[in-house]
Amino acid sequence: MQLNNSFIVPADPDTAWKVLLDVPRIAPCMPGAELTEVIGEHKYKGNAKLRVGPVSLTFSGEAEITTIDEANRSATVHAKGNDSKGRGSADADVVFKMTEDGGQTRVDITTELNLTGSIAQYGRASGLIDAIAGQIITDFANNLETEIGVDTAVPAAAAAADSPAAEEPAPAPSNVQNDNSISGISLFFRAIWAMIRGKR
Amino acid sequence: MADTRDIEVTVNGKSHTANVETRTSLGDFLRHGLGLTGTHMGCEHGVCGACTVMVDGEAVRSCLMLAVQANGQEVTTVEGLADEDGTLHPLQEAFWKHHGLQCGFCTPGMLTSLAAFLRDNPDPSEREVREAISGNICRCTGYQGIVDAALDAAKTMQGS
Amino acid sequence: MVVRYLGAEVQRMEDPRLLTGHGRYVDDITMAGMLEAAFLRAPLAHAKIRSIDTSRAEALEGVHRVFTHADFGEKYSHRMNQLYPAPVIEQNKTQYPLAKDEVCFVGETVAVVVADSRAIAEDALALIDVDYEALPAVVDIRTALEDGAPLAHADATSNLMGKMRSKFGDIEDAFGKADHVFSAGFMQHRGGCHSMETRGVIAKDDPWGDGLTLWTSAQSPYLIRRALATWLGESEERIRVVAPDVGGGFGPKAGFYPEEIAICLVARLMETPVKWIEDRREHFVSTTTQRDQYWDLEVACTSEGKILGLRGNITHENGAYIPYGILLPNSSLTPLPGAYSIAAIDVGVDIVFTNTIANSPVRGAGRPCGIYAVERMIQLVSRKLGIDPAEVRRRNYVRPDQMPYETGATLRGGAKCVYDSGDYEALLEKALELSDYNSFKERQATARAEGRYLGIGVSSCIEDTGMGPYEGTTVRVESSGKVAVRTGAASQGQGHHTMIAMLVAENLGVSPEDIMFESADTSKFPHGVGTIGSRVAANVGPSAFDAAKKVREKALKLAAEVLEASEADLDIEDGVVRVNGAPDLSITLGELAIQLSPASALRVPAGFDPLLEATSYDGSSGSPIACGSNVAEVEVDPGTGEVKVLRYSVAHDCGVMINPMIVHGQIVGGVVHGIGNALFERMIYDDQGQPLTMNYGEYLLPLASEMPRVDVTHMETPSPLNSLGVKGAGEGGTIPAAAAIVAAIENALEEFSVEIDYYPVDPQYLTELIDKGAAQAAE
Amino acid sequence: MKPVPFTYHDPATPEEAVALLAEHEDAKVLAGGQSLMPMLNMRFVVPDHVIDLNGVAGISGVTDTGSALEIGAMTRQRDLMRDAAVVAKTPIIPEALENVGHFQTRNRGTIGGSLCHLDPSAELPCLMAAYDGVLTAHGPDGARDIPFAEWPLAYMIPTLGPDELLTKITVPYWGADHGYGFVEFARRHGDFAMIAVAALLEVEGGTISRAAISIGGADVRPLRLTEAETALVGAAPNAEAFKASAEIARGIDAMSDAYVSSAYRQRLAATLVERALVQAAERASGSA
Repeated sequence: MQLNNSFIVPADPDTAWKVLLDVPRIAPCMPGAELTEVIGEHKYKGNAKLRVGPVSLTFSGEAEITTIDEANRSATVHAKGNDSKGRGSADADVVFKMTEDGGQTRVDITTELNLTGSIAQYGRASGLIDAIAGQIITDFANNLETEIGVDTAVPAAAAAADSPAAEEPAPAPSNVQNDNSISGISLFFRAIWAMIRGKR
Repeated sequence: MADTRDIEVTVNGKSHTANVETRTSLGDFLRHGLGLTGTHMGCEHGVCGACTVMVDGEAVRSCLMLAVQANGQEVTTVEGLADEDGTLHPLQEAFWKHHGLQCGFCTPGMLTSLAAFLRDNPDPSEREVREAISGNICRCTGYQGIVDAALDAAKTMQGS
Repeated sequence: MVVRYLGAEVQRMEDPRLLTGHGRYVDDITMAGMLEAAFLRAPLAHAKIRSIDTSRAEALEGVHRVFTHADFGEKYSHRMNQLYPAPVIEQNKTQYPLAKDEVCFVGETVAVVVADSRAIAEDALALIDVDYEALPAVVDIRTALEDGAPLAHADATSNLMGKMRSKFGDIEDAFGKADHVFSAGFMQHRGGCHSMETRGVIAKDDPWGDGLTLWTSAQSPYLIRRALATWLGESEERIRVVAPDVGGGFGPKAGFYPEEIAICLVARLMETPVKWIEDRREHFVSTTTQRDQYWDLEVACTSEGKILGLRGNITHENGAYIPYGILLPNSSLTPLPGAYSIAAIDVGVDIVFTNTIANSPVRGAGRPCGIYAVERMIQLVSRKLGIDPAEVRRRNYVRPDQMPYETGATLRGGAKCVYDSGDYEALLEKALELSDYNSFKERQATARAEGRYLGIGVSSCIEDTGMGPYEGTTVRVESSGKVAVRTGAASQGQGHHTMIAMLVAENLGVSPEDIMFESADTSKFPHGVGTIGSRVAANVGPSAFDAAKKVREKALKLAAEVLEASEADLDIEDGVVRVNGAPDLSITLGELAIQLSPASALRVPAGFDPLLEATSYDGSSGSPIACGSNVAEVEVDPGTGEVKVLRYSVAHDCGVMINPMIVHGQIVGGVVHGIGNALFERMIYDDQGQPLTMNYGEYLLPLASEMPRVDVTHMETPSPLNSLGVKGAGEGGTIPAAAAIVAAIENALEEFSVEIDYYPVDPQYLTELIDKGAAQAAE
Repeated sequence: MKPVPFTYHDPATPEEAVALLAEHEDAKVLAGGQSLMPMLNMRFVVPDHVIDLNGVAGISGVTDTGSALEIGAMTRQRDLMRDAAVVAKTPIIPEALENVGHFQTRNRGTIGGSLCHLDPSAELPCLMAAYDGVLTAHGPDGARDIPFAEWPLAYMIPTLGPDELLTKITVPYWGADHGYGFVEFARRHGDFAMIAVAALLEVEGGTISRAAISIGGADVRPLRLTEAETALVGAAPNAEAFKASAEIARGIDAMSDAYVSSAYRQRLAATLVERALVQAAERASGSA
């Protein structure tokens, strides 16, 4: 499935670009994620926790920045992980593209996500899985804003159209440190909210 | 080390003691622990009903109960429905007469479910019988022979 | 008094055992030293396997070994053989027992763990590390043939497995002279096997003793033996395949599966018996299913509704591999004129690979699809021309005076499809009568006044049954007087034991209880074919009858000598040969058997072969064509889209009925399977080839609570093609069901102009059609 | 389909159960097992510890306090259906429970288990929403009451702390003459409802004096149709009023999945709200 998100970082593209490529710095922005090892110049190992109702998943895997296009300020990250208990895998190609937008930076994220195994094989929750995947990206984006240190980030118009979280009435205050240990409850709550708002 | 427990279960009137791994379902224990293979595992997620047995008289899915949970309880399986002398239970007779089985795989669960159901509902309508066995899937018969058998057995059992 | 069994409702011989929990299914079998296996299955619909690391799994306590493709060694490194080669197959794709370097559907076998218990084997599965490189998957057959579509196999040239065509008559002429040409497109989806017993295998290899033995929950043990022997390059004599009690088959158990090879190899390489029992989640992804066909058809007809021709194309989903050759697309085409005399047909099939589990026949195979298509076109003509659907059928049926009627189509074996016997119109009238068809409009109007929407639908079918070549039977009287009867045909609940015992008992003058029936064990009978395509009654029936007759003749001939009486004066009753009019003169069949199998130094009576035994391969000289007409009455709730089947009436003709009770059970069970296809069962994949309907809360099998009472009436038009006049009955309930249900739904929703273009018909889809129709009516 | 190995615990008291929950991080509570066991068998849920409540004393059975039912969390669905007070005072409960799985699963399944599992389509949460039931949870520091409206936290996640245990459910009575309607649509008997509706009405002198409408299956939590409830109070229990409620139901936010669209769920909600209200009105003594 393809997910499209975008958001505005109220910082100039040069600053945003540097932060984006600093993986140890931005990894904690991924909700429930933990960076455990740097295994190459642009290659990392880590874990990500997720809770879907009664099902608690822990993915461990690798992420690699596969392309860096300095000129176009575009980077592709390939991330993949397997659930530690053999219930499936997630594989994502994430393209980040930055463009200047009135002195700020607009980040477009295109994610091609594939889930496999039993976690992907539950039709009743299929709408939900989509929403969750979208939520992870959105939370990442929100956390990234926090990390960049700009609290006044505002969603771009496109984000409002694409991002489930954009209409969330009262998002929990973004706190990157805390998000590292969440079990996904808040994330889920927001995913559900997004879903019932009919965004997926 | 596997987590195990000693249990004592009465099955079809006979007492059994066993050491079971706690993750073992009652159904697997009956089949492979006690060799009572009449209870069939059809879906192992509680929908098909093939594994239905009676625990303390109530019909339950033996795939959705751990063997350790049956400790101290009385279990009746399909092997325990007929009399000791081999006289078939009225339901078994009726299933035979009305062609209520083809491959026979769902049959044990149908019989144990209906035995408990008819005890509590001795004079059911066809609708009630159909709802009672809606938790037992049969792929062969189209259910009609089973429904007819249940209604016939109900009559027989009321007469006796 | 001679007891007549043929045609009697004899209670089944199988039942006391099965009713008391004493059936013997594969998982009930245990043996010393037996280990249990679990398969690691592909989680991706299409991927390259870069590497497999089994070390963590092998280190787990209780795990004996873990095998991958490489671990089987060079000798066992080849793909499975094509069991049904055909020129149509342009790209022959068969599996490895364990995937080598590419997986092509979710569920494909990748590795097998052998452990002390199934639970431990499953624990180990989570510890096998496979590095997959995901490849694009193709799932939707409507786009699979487009340029640039992902390929189902990395080395394929396209996703086209092959093309075939059924063409006869002058199709151009038919369409040229037609008053009307109507067209329709629809999707047909049929689900999977879902026998209540999943598949299961036990293998034991004893190279210095009995050889390789495989117990498997299967419909065709001899096919499996041959396939195993071919694949292993070994003698069939050293391979024994046994199908014990089988908890339902319905088609998908008629094939040969990679797990059957893998478990044999594992048992051989580990020198210990190994059991694998498919669990229900595995069943969804590893037992073949039927799934999608898209049909686009045009019908040419006269203003009176006489159909002149039918043409169009089918896109048929094949899945990733080809376990059954072209059986399914072929059996979709074969029934194409249906019960009707249609002079010209030209319909092609594109057989398309997808990254999903391979397709196989499911109860009826392609016949329900072919019949559905014809019946939909009849319905279309009826609606467009405003002629009652029953009347359109009357105007088009093949008439009894046209029999034998050669349709122009070709059966699977290459023979011409010939309708041997039957009165289709009379059968329809019986169905209409049984369903109170003529008073339906009143029922409908009464209900409508109460705000309820009733509808009625009619469907007729023919079914080619009893395909050859044979299914032999041996009947042997033992010294005890008991009669051993052996055949190759496996039973999955069809009551073969009872049926065959009845036929033998009737001929031989013994009680059915004295018949020792054995089947589906390759060590007990030289060769069998399989329980598929409603073929057993029309093949084993005649052979059992004939073998028993030969034994009877032999017994009477010998008894005549022994009793010094004329054969014509002899009769056999309850296992005793008596001379009519001289009740004291008698000899038992057991005594005659002893004379024909004497002890050492004694002689077999002159002029006799040893043993009171005979074997026959008598069968059917062609495919007896069964037929049926069904009427469904439904109620649709426009508020929810729910369809309730209120009544279901069947008039069926399977020729002479050996045991009407068993036939009735086959018909009713078949109808319910067909209603399941029409309304409930759907195997759904997402666009990445991940299966979504993976449990019985989401894959909807028909339950007792939603199924109607099915009323059945019969005609018995004897088939001229076999000695008993029988035709098959196993699939005749299923074949016409979906068409009758769908027609009834459309009839109920006539005021909304609902036209249904796929099944299973789900309530959401119906409400969308209702809302659309209501909106159009309001405009 | 065998569960992963786990350590099995069978506490005898709620305190023991709570202590075990506090002690073990990766623990699952086993009540009736009719939802957890399938997930264990399928290895969707892979806990290190299973804490079985079936031997815990004092948390099953029904008490009629005169103004409410107090139901022990481990009360089997079957016992709830057979209980005289339940049948007399809250007849919608046994009626709705007919739709919960099958009689064999109701023989094991518990009210507490269902409320904690919190399947979006489940009937018992839908009923508790209509009744504004109160759930009592025991934790290391004692008991606390949670109004049902605050119970669902997220998809199949109740607002229970990791060391808390649901022990009791309190269902306040409606007037003796109240009417009730429970209607759901599932593909087959016992299936997950696509939409389920519980409606309670009190009617006095031909006017609706109190109304509750709860919709299950539309969202991750049961939805109370408060706008319609407010509109109904003071209105006559007639077709016009109920159609208006149905139109409000048509506007709910509803989720979609691989089988059912949001729009269809909305349509079903409209149909079933109307039907449930008609049924409730017919049963309310004050209607005639």
